[in-house]
Amino acid sequence: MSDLLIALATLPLWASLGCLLWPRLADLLSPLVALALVGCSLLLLDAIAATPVILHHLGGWGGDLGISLRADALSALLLALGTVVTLAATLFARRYFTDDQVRYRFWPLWWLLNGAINALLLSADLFNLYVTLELLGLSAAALCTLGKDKPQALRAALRYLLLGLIGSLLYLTGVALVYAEYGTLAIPSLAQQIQASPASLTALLLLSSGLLIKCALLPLHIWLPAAHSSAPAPVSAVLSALVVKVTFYLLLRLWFELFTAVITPAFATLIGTMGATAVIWGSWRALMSTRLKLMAAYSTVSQMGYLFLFVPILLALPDHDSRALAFGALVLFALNHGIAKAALFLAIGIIQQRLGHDQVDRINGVARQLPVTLFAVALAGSALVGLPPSGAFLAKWTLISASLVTAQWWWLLVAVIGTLLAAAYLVRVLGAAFAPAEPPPPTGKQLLSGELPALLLAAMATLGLGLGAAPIWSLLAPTGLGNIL
Amino acid sequence: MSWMLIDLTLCISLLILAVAALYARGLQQRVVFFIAFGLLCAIAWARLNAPDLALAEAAIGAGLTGALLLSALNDETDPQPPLTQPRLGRLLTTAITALLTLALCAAVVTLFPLHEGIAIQQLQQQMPHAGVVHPVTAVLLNFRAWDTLLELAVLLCAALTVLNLAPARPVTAHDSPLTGMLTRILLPLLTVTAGYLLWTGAHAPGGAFQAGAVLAAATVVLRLNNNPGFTHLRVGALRALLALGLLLFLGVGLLQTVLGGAFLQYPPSTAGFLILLIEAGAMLSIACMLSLVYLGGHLHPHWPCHAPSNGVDTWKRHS
Amino acid sequence: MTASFFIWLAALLIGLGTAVFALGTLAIWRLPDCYCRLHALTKIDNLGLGLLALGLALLQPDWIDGVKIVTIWLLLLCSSATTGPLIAQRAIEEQTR
Amino acid sequence: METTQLIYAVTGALIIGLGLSAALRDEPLLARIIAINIAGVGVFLLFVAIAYRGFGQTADPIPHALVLTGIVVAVAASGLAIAINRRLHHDSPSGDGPAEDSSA
Repeated sequence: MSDLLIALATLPLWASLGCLLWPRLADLLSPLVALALVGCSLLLLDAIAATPVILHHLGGWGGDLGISLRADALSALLLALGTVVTLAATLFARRYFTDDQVRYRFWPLWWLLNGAINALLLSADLFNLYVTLELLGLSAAALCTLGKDKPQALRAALRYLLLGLIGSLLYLTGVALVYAEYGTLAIPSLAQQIQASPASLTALLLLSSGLLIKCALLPLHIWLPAAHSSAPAPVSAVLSALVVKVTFYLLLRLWFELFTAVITPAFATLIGTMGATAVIWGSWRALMSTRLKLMAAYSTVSQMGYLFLFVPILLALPDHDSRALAFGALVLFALNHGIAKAALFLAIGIIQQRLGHDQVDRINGVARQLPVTLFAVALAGSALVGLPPSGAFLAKWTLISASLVTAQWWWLLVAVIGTLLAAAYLVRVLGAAFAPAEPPPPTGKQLLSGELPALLLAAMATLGLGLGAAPIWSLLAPTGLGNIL
Repeated sequence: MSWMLIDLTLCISLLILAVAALYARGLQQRVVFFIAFGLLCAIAWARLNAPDLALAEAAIGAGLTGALLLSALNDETDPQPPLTQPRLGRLLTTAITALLTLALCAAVVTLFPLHEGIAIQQLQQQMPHAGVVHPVTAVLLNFRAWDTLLELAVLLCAALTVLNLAPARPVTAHDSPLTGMLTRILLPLLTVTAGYLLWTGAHAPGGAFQAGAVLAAATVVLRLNNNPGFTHLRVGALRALLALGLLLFLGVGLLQTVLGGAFLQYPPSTAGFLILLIEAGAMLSIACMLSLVYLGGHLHPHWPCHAPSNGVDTWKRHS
Repeated sequence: MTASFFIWLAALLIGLGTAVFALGTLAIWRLPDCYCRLHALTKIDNLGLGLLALGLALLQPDWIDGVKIVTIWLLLLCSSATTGPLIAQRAIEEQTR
Repeated sequence: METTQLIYAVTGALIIGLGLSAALRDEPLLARIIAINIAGVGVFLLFVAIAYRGFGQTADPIPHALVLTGIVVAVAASGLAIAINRRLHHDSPSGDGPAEDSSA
């Protein structure tokens, strides 16, 4: 079973080296590796259902000296999300980069980014997480520089890189404090030791603020729209669907596994308030934005905000069962957003290539040219808004009922306003696309097989997650998340 | 008492140099102050019994980063955009940073005295099985080898992007007899030093990163003297050189896994040899990557591949 | 007898070296232009460091460490002999431009 | 020993603060890279101070290894940032305005 962990952590690195050494084989190699990774993650889910926590001590040292890889239900689910999205984006990228040289440059960096995501989700060591965060930030910025609109993309990548570096510095400072106070970096061992103390509190603040920058929670989101909207489409998909999400995953681990003794309701309310502002402000900006990709990027800001709404509610819920329910909803929401947003970005990528632009007011009638893609946009959009069959519907429903149970009715208001705004920006796009106007002449290449990944992802978000919600809950129930559940 | 005097002097000079490097008027002055800051820091670390870090900071932190910044000065010659941050925002960020710093200082004061951690106790028990005698190398390449492996991936990512993006740094060649002589003295010395650092890492301060940095310095010296260096390397060879370190590391890591052990576990009898092997590969890759980071990319018009490009993004079109 | 003589000699050399360093730093600060400062700088490099190195070499219990220290000084002589003229050359270029 | 640790650790904390506040100002890129690097050195100093075990005593090697990793990562990041900046200046030497829609 620990072979699965090794495979998930190292296979992307092997793939990166393979793509670097034999560029011409990369187009063939990448889908195979992506497929293998999906297989591994599904097997891992299966294994997790039997044994809730799988540990692998790298180098055979274990304990507090070495580094361990660890998978539990939460990380296994996110790994599954990551590998599925990566597979779709990999298939898409083969068609998307028409220039050979650009594609040869793309693949090694792509697999490094993927390796960083997997390594982060599997790591059980605070400093190792810092290295994975740096690999994540650097490879993400490196991939952003491959964007078509050069100066724009480069500027966005630079800003992304610098803010990411500041975030990792804050994180590293927190790690130094934790090591000084507790003498170890291993998360399982720290989870049993951390007590409320001045150093722990400061460490929590530093770690959280560093990760919040990377997570793009308002008002630390300034880098996200530019970076996510100017990157190549498959990269945007992974950035929005996975990269911000894995930093959020790390925050969950910190708050609910490591620093449970330190975290206070006031802190949680502050986080929740920031999340609420992000929900409304992000949706508003998405509604106002003139470009499709920018709209999708701002939508990410707002959807990330929802995830933070869960934090004060989770902390306030009285008993184990209701917490487990709310936590399952949180994970479901994250998975739903990941898949739907990836589908949306891929679909927008197709529209952009077909029309040569992604201006919202000039896409009239594009549905007649790209019916499959626009269907994917509609499906993904309904999953993002949270229409009934989708996972987001269940998640929002749980959020609302939990907020009423804990007498924090104001979160309900935020969720409703955010949903209405989301519906508004979606209707705006779909209305324009399905409008009966004469379509502009096509400028890009035809991409028939390129449309499939987006469609499949979108269908998965709307139908698959909604129907598969029950297994996710039951998978999460036994371990939940460390100390709080 | 006298040591405390030295400590205080060092720390105050460090703070002064940091302020100078951050707030001096011209960028050029700031870079020079930054280099001085790094070198002083190396002294402070030597004082704190961290010779490995002193070496690394002098070679990589102050040396290579300093050289990188100095050569980047030319990029920044055009007028800078005016301050776009609103006043309130600036005030707010300053206030938050000040608060955070205050909290950090307070927390640091409460930390001491430290008690011996669990990790260090386990380290002392396991040292005999590490395969090398020098504890820092043991931690880097055995106990926490996964960190080091990922760190090589970080370097690879930076080097690839540099190759993808930037034009080669315009090198002002110095063909004067003076620099020629210096090169003739320095090159063999640097190469020997790199080899020595690599070898000695097993039982004394040194190791792949310091050795790689020294080797990178040799490449830079070569390039400054108008020597072609990397341009004569074939593209395939360059790719292989970049991949070598990570490839060896991953391969050796899998050795024991096949036999049912853990990933990155070394057989106890050959641990020392395997670590040296990994370090040798890593040194070459590190030297290649670091010198690429300094020299800039596109030394090869055909990076990453010799295929005839349909040229949307090739650098050549711009120039 | 000889041991204490060496210690005194080393102290003298180190003191002299430090004095050269202090004077040189003052000179870099006070002197008007690049060439004069360069002059001061090379004095620090060669004379100041040489005196310090010799003094420290005398203090080493193992003779090989002393040799190492003196080697450092020799290497620095080489590099300062190269960089000094280069900086001066650059300064001349900038003036004539 | 504790006083020494304390002196260096507090210096490290102060340097982190100085570097961070400078890194968050709107400045030329090179200045921000310098600031981030200086803040990084501050963190490393904190680590090394924690690792110190007194005069003549072997220091804790674990933080040393961490810092060594950190130094290499820092130079990689600086090199990457400078490379992007270089290409940016080459592509659009004059157009230096802030990116469209970058600030919200």
